[in-house]
Amino acid sequence: MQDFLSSLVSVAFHGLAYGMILYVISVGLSVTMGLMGFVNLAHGVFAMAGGYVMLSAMNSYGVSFPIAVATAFIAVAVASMVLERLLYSRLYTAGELDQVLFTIGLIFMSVAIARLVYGTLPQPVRLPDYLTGQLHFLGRDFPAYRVFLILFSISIIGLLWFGVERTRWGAMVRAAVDYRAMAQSVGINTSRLFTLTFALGSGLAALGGALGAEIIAIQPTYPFEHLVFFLIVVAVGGLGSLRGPFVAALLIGVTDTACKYWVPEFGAFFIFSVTIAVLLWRPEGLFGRAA
Amino acid sequence: MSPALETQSLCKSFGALTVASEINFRLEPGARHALIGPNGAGKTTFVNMLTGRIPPTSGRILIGGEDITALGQAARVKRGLGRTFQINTLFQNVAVVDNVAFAVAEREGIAWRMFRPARSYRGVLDESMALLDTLGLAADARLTVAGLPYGKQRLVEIAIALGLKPSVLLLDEPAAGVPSLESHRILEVLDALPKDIAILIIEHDMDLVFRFAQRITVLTQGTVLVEGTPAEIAADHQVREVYLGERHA
Amino acid sequence: MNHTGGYVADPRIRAIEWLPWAIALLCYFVAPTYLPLGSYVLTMIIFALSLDLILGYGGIITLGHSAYFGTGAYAAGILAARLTGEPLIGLLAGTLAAGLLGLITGLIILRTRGLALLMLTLAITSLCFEVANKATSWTGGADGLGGFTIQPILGLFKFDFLGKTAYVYCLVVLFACWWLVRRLVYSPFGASLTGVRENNVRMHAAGAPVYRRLVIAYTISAALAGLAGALLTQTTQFVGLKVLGFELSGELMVMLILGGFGRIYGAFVGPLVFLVAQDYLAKQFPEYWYFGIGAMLVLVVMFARGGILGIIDAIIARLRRTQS
Amino acid sequence: MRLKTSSLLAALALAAISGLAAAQTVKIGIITTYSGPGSAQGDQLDKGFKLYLKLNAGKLPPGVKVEPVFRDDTGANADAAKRLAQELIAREKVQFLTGVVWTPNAAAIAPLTAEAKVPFVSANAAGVSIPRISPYFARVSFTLWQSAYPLGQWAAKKFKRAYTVVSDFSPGHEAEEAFTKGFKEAGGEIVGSARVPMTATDFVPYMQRVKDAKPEVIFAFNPAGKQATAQMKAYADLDLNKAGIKYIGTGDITTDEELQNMGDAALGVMTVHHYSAAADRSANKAFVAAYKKEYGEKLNPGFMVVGAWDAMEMIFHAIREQNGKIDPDRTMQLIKNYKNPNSPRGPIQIDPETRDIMQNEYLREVRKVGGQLANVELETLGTLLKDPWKEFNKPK
Repeated sequence: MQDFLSSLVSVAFHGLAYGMILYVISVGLSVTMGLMGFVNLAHGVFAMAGGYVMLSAMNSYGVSFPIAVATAFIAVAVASMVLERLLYSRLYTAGELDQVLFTIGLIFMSVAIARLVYGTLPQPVRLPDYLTGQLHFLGRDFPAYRVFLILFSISIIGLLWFGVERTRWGAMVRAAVDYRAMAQSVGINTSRLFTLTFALGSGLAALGGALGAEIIAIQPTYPFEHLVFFLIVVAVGGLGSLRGPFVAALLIGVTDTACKYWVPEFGAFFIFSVTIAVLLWRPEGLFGRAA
Repeated sequence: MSPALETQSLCKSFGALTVASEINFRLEPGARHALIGPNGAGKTTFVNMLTGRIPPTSGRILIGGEDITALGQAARVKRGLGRTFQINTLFQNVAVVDNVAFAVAEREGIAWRMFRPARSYRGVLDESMALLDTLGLAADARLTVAGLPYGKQRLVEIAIALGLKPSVLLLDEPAAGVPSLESHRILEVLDALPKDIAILIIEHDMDLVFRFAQRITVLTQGTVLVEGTPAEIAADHQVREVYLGERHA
Repeated sequence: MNHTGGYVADPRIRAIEWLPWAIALLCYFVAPTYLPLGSYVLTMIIFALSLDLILGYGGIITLGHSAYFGTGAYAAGILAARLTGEPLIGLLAGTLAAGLLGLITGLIILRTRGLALLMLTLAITSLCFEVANKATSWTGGADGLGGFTIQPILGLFKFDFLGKTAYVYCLVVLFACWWLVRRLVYSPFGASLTGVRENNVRMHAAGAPVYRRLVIAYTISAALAGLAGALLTQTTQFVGLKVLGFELSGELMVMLILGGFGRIYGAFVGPLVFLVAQDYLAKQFPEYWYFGIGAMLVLVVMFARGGILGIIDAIIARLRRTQS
Repeated sequence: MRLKTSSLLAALALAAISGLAAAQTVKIGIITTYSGPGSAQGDQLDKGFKLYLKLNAGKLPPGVKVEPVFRDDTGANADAAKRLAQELIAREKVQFLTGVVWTPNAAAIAPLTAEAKVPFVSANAAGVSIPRISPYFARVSFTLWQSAYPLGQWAAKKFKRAYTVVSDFSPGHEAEEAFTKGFKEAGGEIVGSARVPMTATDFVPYMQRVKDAKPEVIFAFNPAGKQATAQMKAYADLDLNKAGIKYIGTGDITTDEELQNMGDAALGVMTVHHYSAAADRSANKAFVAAYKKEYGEKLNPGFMVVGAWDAMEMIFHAIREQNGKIDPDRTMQLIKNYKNPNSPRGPIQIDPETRDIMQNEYLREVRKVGGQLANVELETLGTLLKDPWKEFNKPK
């Protein structure tokens, strides 16, 4: 019994860390899909880019870990703004199929570019000393970096929720998600709002990619390999919501970890079964608005 | 003779919000009936309940005396309920005649057939062409809907509904969005509709309503305020207050 | 160039529709060393045709069509490994197995639309993938299923290692599929599918049992996909897990949209251009051909919506205008 | 006019004959992985082939040239690999096939080589039973039994309780089976085993499970590359070393090209394998130096680079012996009797019975040498070892 409780704590902890990373990466996708109705399959590209920027900053330029993470966020957010203005914005009115095709094209191109610049091997992650080692509490050892991941993600999420619930920008986003036409008619500059929101969503993905590089290795095929999980988080959570993907990410993180721990032979069955069950029960996702 | 369409104590609420309460409504065979009411009166909800797009919270809907409350959209159509949409809901990239033929084929029950070419079902095509001819659309039959002016697209809406040979026809703002120059065409068409079809028209254009309808029902806040002949409604003091008054004030 | 079906469309086969078959036959004689690639292209055309039926005509966006392709592939492979290597029975088994799965999953997923449907198709494919990955005694797991032999077709035509028999076999099967799909598209059923794609709401209002009709279309499409999968199994005499991967679904969708969907021949042009470009680029720039394919997709979306056949249509329309 | 034509034809024919005599070109079809998730491994093979071809063009008889034809199989994608092999044989008329990272791909190609009589040298694909599919197949790489079985026997002398964690595909299963057999035969006990899906990214839950089972040692196998790194990191993250659990495996889990990326997590990990870039044999030193000169000081060649290098060396040997006029059966004779006392990995030869590789297996430990992580060879566990599986499973 003691053993069981103790392993329960471990599973919850590791699941939480994994779920947090999934959430930070995917939340931007939920907002852009909800706000702009844009099916952006290339979202993982931004996460990968964040990882590469952070790792190059650290490995090639000797930049310290916190500054490298901040650089990843800013660089990718700015780059995504350019991309949004030049390419994405032209496709807001296009059909879903065109958007899918376009973003798959972007993934292909980014995979090739990443390979050209960084080669095929996963990039090494060297954490600063103060984030390595174990922390001991609740009668178990916990890796310090994962504790940091959880705490840091919680503060990011807190900031994000505060931003959406309490600021003028957040009010505009919420209004635009609910009633796009109305938001336009009351004079919200939706084009600028879209650009900023897109940049923030991509920046968050970059942050998640960078922080999660230790768990989800950064290598050129990243945007393809993990796409399914990002999409599942968004679809199970519900479009245009902040809380939905959070619950979904934790659900997936914890169940995936639990499955690996107790029934490793059942691999990834569980995640997909949960996804199917949730979507049949609530097609619009756990916290999505009914269509 | 039972009414063509009837509702008994029809109610609908979304959570705490009640959008239809205790609507009792009768549409006699061959009637020309108008449903009016200010924005948000619950007209659209009422139509959606009639057609089966949303289920009522309580109450019954009957077509020709038969309870259809539990039936799906397709089954209601089979029992003679046709409708048009307030905003054009057409097969945009398809030929005008096919828009009508799709409906005719559904009515005839041949839309399941998988082997013989659709064109070999001459009856469907001939009927669709004849229908378009009566609406003055014969010349446009082979164009795609997307290429037609809006006024003509409104007529296609009506043509599709007629292709179902309905006994009850719901016209949801048939003249909405049509430039005034073309709106007389709509009226001509409405006047020429077969007399045996019971028609319920939901409309904002009061000129049209008073020219076309023999009876008028006024809906406010999800309930029937009053029902009567156009003359009675025009004279009704309540209606003037909540509806016409508001409009002309 | 359009094959939209409907009650006025002329269903007779136009002269230009013989062109693909003439080219395919010509390839057999002119480019005998390209036949393995050719067989693969022909197989993918069948697969793309099956997707066109539900995506192009029915308007269902799916990232899970490989579930049916893979089921067909494994059904044919397992049959050959355990019971008989008779190719026509294998094709039938693949078709039926995939059709059955299509019917069951169609009943479930077609209750939803949009993102939920997309994700359900994705999840179902991934689930099938995991099942095949785990059932190693039947499927060989990640190592794939091989080591079976396919008997000569009708007892007469042996599969040779240069792929000549396989090519002709694929061509004949494709021809049959094309004929069937074309019949279907021009039939009242095909017309009603177009109606569902163009306007779901109106189709309901016209009294069409939309859900049931989509389930039927989905089942037919899944069966066709299974047929294509079985064909791949037989011509390569191997089944790898990749046939169930969602990447294959994505690639297929890309091919179809690239060619132009909802017009039958988009399913011919797309796989041909995509796979030949991939083959060519992969030889010239094995490390970076992905970039070329990606750039091609982005350009198509930016400048040529409607795919390659869409561009051709636009060019023809412009030529006609300048003439008149 | 007629005279002109016929003399022209004669001249052309003459030119063609003399051209043939002057330049005998041998085409070698090389199938590896350039795109997709497996491109890191494919890249290793590619580097090995290209390095050998660049440095050894002069080692051919005069007038004989080699033309490599590279193809991308996009990963563990057997039908694509088979198609490429068909094309290489039919269109390019290659006289050798080599490369191939993945076992399923090699298994799909092998039957073709039997039919078309094209010698096929596996530079990596290690599936233990592939040589039995085709008499034209030979392997210079390795089998997992070669490393995991002796490792099991060695480990049982030091540890009593082992937990196996392997990737869930046939090389993983083979490694698990071989280690378990070796370990049990020598008196050890397996307390648990896990097979990790190929798609897994986070290995911490598996390692947590191992930690809670409290074995003395973990036997790990992952395909070389990111999975190996991720699993090792998870081991380090949970500090299993401090919990008294040792980490051992086949050389796939500490490949030389990837080792620097693993960081200090890898320190102290013990493996058995046939090749280490840190080995101090002179042939290896020259090889590593040439590799660094070509691809950069920071990079180390992994065992796949050596696999490709030795495959090409063997093919060159067959070409030299036949003076560029390749006969498939003669080639297979030469390959079956092939011996190379001076490969970077030490002496190697082909077992004429099984057409599989015979080589030394070394016990190594990851240590820091000159500030860099290295697989330091401690002892030789077997000399010119045959594949144990084929010894246990002799065809009747």
